[in-house]
Amino acid sequence: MQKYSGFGLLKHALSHHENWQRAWRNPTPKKKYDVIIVGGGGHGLATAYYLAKEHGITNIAVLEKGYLGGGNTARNTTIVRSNYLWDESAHLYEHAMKLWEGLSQDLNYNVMFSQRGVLNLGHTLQDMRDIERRVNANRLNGIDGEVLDTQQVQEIVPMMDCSANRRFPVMGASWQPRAGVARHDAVAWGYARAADALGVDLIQQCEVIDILKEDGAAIGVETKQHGIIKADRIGCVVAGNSSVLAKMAGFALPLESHPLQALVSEPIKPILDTVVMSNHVHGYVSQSDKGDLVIGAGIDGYVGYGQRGAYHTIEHTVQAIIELFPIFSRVRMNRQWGGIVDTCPDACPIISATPVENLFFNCGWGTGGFKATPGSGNVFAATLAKGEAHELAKPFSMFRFWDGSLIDEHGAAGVAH
Amino acid sequence: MSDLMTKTEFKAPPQPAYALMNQLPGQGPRAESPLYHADLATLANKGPVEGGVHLQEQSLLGHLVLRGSLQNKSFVKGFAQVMGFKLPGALQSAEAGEVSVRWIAPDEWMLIVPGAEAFGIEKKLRQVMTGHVSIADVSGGQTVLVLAGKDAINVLKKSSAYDFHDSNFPVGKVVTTTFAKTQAVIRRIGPQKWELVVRRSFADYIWLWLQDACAEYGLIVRG
Amino acid sequence: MNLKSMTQKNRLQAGGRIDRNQPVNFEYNGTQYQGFVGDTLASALLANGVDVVGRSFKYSRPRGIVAAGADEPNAVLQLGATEATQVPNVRATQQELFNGLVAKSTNGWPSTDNDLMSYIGKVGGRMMPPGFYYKTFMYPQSLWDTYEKFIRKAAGLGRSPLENDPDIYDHINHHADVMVVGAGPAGLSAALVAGRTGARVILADEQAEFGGMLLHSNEIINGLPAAEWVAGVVAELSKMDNVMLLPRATVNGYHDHNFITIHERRTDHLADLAPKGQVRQRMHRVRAKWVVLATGAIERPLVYANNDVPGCMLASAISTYIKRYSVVPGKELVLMTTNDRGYQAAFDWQDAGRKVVAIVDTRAEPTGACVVEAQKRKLKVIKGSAVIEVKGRKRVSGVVIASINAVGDRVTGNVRTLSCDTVASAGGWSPAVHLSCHTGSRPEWRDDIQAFVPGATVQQQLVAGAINGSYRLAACLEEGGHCGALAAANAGFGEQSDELLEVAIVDNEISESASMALFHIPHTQPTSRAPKQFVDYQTDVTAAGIEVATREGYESIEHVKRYTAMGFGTDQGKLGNINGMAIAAKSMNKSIPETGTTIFRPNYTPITFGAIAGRHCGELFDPKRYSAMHRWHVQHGALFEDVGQWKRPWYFPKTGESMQDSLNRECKAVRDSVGILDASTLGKIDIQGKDAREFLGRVYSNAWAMLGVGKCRYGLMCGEDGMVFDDGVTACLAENHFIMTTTTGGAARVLEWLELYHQTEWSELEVYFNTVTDHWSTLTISGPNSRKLLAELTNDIDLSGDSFKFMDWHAGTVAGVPARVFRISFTGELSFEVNVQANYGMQVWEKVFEAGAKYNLTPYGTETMHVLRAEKGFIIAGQDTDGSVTPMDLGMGWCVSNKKPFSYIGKRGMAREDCLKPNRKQLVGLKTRDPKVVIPEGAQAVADPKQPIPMTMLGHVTSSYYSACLGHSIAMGFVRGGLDKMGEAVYYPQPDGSVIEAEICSPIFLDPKGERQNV
Amino acid sequence: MFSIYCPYCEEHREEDEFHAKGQAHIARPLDPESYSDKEWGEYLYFRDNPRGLHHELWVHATGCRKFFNISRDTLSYEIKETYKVGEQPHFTVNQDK
Repeated sequence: MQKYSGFGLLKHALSHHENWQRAWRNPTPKKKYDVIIVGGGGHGLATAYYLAKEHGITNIAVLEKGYLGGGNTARNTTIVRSNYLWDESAHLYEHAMKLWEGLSQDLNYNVMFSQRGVLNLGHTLQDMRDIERRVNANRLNGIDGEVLDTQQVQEIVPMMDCSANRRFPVMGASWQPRAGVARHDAVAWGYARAADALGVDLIQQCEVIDILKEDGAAIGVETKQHGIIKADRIGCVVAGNSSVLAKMAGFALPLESHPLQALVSEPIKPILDTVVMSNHVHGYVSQSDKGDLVIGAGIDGYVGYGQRGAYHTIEHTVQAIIELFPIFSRVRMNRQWGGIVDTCPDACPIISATPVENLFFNCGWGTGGFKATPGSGNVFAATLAKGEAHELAKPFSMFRFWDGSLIDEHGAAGVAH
Repeated sequence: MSDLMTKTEFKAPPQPAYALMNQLPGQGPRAESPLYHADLATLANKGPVEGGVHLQEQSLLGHLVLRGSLQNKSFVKGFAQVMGFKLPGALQSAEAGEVSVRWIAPDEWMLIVPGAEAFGIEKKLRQVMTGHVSIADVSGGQTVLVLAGKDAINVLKKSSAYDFHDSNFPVGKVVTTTFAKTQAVIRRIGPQKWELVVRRSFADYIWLWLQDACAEYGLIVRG
Repeated sequence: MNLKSMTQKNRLQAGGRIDRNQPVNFEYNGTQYQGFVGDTLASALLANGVDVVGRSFKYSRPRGIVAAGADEPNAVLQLGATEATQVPNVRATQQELFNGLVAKSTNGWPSTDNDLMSYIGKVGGRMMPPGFYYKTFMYPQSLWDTYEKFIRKAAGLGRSPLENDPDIYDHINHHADVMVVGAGPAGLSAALVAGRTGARVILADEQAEFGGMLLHSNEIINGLPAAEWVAGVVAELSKMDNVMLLPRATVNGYHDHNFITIHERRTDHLADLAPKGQVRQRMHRVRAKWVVLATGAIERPLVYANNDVPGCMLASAISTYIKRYSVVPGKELVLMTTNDRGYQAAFDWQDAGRKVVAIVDTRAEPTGACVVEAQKRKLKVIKGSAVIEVKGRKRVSGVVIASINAVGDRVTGNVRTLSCDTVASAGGWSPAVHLSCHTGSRPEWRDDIQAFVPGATVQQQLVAGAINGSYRLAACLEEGGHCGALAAANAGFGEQSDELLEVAIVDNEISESASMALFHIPHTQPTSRAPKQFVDYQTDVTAAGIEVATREGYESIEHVKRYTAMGFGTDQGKLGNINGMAIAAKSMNKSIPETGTTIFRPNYTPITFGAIAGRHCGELFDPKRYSAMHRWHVQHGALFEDVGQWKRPWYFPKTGESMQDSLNRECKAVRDSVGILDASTLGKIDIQGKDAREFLGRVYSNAWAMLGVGKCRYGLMCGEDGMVFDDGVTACLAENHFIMTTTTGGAARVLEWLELYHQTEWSELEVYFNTVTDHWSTLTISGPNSRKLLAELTNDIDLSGDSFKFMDWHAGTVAGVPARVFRISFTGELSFEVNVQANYGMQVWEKVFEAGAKYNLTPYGTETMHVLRAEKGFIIAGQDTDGSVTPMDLGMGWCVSNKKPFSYIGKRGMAREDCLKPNRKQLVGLKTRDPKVVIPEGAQAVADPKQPIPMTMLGHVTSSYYSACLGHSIAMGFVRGGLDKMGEAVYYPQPDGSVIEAEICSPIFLDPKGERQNV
Repeated sequence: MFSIYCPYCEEHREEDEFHAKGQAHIARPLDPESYSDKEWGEYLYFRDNPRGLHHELWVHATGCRKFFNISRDTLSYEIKETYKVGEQPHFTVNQDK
């Protein structure tokens, strides 16, 4: 793999950038692999990378029906944090956080992980109780975080209206300094390039149309473009289409796929240096290195695969942003778009074996998938390699919905993005 | 939907099956409508006389919510017998003098009468109606606002996404719909006249909203 | 500020649609200039000979005005005379000029000091291929923060205001039979024909004047100059009551089920700040039966070396400036075109009396009227050639011309230079398909016109004119009329008669010859070595950059776009995207349709956040709900707590009191004498029907069959998963008549819950639910003296303990007002809940206070209520529950009846394996070792405070207070297996490192036998 | 923003009057006690979640407060029909694979 560096850049500049290598190959699929990963998004590519890097399994294909990182990886608001309430999720997301720190160097691809801190605002007494509860849990779990009062919040975000005369005044916030944002496309591309370098076949424009079984066990997939491809183990990481894949395998999942919208302003000079999230007025915003205000909207209430949501959802979000930042009223919204999020009844993911032997699913990340990308891929890789759930993945079995051992992150986790 | 039903049996109810209660005091105690604090009367005196929208609160009326089935003859006939007119069909209203009734849902109507008559009418209806019928007095929980004037329709269009155009919303039609960030029962009572029934706890919000929405046309408050 | 006023050296003496009698003064970068009414900021700048309007984002190259409309990538300026009225990134080509307008250029990269360029050395551009930041700034890891600071410094174009917006914005909703988007020839005729049928028509156009290209066209319609025909049509339309005309109104979004959003700028052409009382911008929310898209097409520039030097413009833009604004943006023009239409710019330039150096036609043998016309005009036409490079830095000084091969991918020799100051390029047209993409429809490529047109859609949508690839005026007019008639007919108006369709005849249309499919002009050097050939000006994406992207394997057009940032500017690639796709396709030896297009999202052009929010801001952001006694609470100094949308009194501080002082006082008043709480906000649901009791038994976890008339009972409501979600007291008013109370925040949810089960599962049960929350005012009079006090206000209710027992209710008169009085208690004291019709709530409340003075009647708020109930161990749903606890977890098994024949909601759920585990987190009381210490709510319990992190948490504190009455702190919280751990110690590690030790105890701290409430 | 025909009000209304309530036609088991944890879990949580035609339960929240069903394409968002609780859809897809 051609190493990226400032010096390398200079070298290529002198040769007019005519000699850059491909970031990844464009292989034709083999007839059989040790592991097939369905879904070439961030989670799927990370899974392939860690399988190859940490488990020595390199005979892997990642099958992507569109283009790499073209799903929610390319559509989210790039927030990374690990301040979840319950031990199970806190440990999983903190595992991811530790991998984020140093990911650029590990991949030799700058994913621009920027630890500018995340504020989860509280606007009611109950909000503040929940924040105290969550931050205390985080602290005892070894996750950085503190509870801030209104004054401290104002100091971190001078441009926010923290005055008492708002409809829902800011009463305080939880603050995770190590949290932040990353460049979403770069995460997918970085993992793709690194996985390719380890021998992983990345097959784009390859849509899985069936999952092949032999006496109850998965043995391969049928694809639209390349026919049948066999594998010893199959991992599905297809946020937004998990139920569709599961149906091919003959079972259902405790999921609903909903539209989640986001929007950006035109690029403006730096004015917001951290990530601000508010569950109560429901809006969250950060400013990208390009200068756009990146804003996440609420989730729409119905099943939708159209990557579009309702316009009034956008209105409510913008109203929330202006409630927090009245000075943004004259700034202009450039673009809006939507993703498809697989929501689980307990707002926690599924990283799990399935009723079909040798078939594993990693899904149900709802609105919170991007931040988990490295951790998700890492534990799913271990799960696929060993054929049984990684320690951190155990609580996230799909079978928890049978015995009732849910991990309810709804109430207290703040905005689950 | 489950077709089978399992129910506990319990002894036949002693009378009365429903709690009737005259909730109005005699003379003496002061009543405060939901917009009492806005003191519309004073505003009416000192406010502007020119403007595209007229607003009036018709306060302290009797509001009764009737629930029943059109298959229940005693309900349908009983209503006509007591009120002197028929229950209106979907999205329609009917009125006689100071008494009016609005279709709210296939099994729900909203009756508005002079405040003092509410209890009497409730009693009469109860007497003639048998079977599965509910009557709830909500007089304290709602108020009536009347919007009129050439720009009133624009105020409605700013506040609700419903189609208030003549071709879709003729005089007499009534809809329950989203209004700003709350809801209202809206009835057209004239070519340029609409009636809003709103909930007490939201009345102040709607009052603020209407003042704001009317600003560009000029708001005339009627006492 | 420089007051030197320049002359409008590029302004023609006559013609155009500007009003020379109305001069307009404005300021740009500190210099005063003059333009005329009718100018855009761009036309006025050009009239004044301003060449450079900005610097490019990445390479800091000087940039000038390229286009005349929404497609302008460079003239993106900061507007605003005051801090509060700043607007970032205004497109000068779309901003009408007004007196006192103040504009500044927003230089992007580099920012004035410490910019990245100087940081990584002067090689600059060379060092910044696409995605360069992914390839560097990684080592050492610790330095990334520093690197990023510099990157951020360079970010952004304009800036946000730092003061709050003084303007107002609003929304208005419409329903249309026919929504016509775009008022060019196609849109006008569509609206006219549809309007004549009587259908409700809305016609919206982003420009100040209707007419589109007809405003600067030489063509003759029905014997009239195009612009006069437009005036006639507009006049007829404005006479129709059924037609709404919206100029200065951009259709920015096309949403599902034909929902259209239109952004109308009502005052931006008048001043920074809207005239008093006027709305600056209005969003029109339109539900249309049928939509006619007549959004026209956008001309493509050609991609050639140094094509970003000021003076390089679109051919059609030059015609627009000359004919509409009477501005010639230069002296000597070289025109490069791939098609006949391009010639018009040269003709207009010549007619304006300026010199046309040459028309460079990339086609080897162009035929067609325009070529003949050019010869007639004695214009030099250089065929089979192209402008391969531009000379000059801050303004074009000349061009390099060379002959090219037939397919246009190679220079075939004889390179020569011509001097000129303006280069027009005409690369053909791209239909403005943006809106048609918003609902998920993919554009389709048409080889015959070398462009994408709207693809199949499920919307009720028609397309007419240039958006449909029909560029001829006659075709636009005809398609428009046809679509107008069809849309109206589909919506139920008129039928498509031909007489309707005879809109207009074009008298002088020019015949056209084939145009050449050319996007990227070759250079003598390979693309990677040639001077920069810009594809997307605003994001500094070059042809070489796109080749690098594909070379590196970023082959999907989405990858190319994201890797190079093509199309991510504020113009969203209106000029560049198609050229970019063509170049990407070429570099991969694919066709454009094979490469595919990216799909456009809203907005068509950027929309003010304030306009999207409308009036739902500040005071009106969310309704504030008030009880009938709210005025009294305000007058008596209450502080308020937001509970859902309600404003509830939190506590009533007296001057000089701390919060704890107030709570102590309020609590003691209730325990020692009597206090009063406004409980009106509790949800109240009137339940009638012979099966009401059965229904209650199914939705509550406890038994209801035996509840007698006149009695009240407390109940827990669970979901099917067995988790508690609401609670409250329900009273039996009569055999078939109950009133249910819910939590304040849960009222709406509970009512919907009851309706859900009634309508979808148990419709056979005869029961009706009606909300009466707002109808009743509820005054909770609580404390040992409550009976005495109430006795003074009623003479028809026997309050004696024997006849009015705990959990009874009685009807009677209180303070002269008919009331229902419930003897229930959330404080543990003797307590009466007085319910009166809300119109009398305030009256009764005041009377109670008159009578209460001698008992030191004390108003108390939610916080004191919370303390008092905690002393009794009563839960608050939502505070002591979080959707993951069963009644058993709450130690409330007494509130669950498993004898009920019907399997009530929650029964099966709470019997699942995990819910039966003995070691679940259970709600217990907590007594701190140090009675003065109050454990912070949310504190997490551990068994061993010395355990290293991560520690094993047992549960959290849900409610915690200092109890003045008990003289020590009290708390409730969850502890794993806590119900079996009475007397054991748990520890609460604090952020400051200290540890609070507490003993697990019963949550009932006060009067466990309930004697106080049973007197 | 959808335009939804309310089968009880008998006219189209804007989406902001309605709430989506999840998959339609999920009957509450008549004898929950006979259900295993697995079966109960499937009743509680497991859904079709199809990409394509879907039958959903909606409520006319700020209108007549009635629940009703919608057959809707979850990809194109086209509403094929709305029908009352207790009625069956006219539009269905054969559900095998």
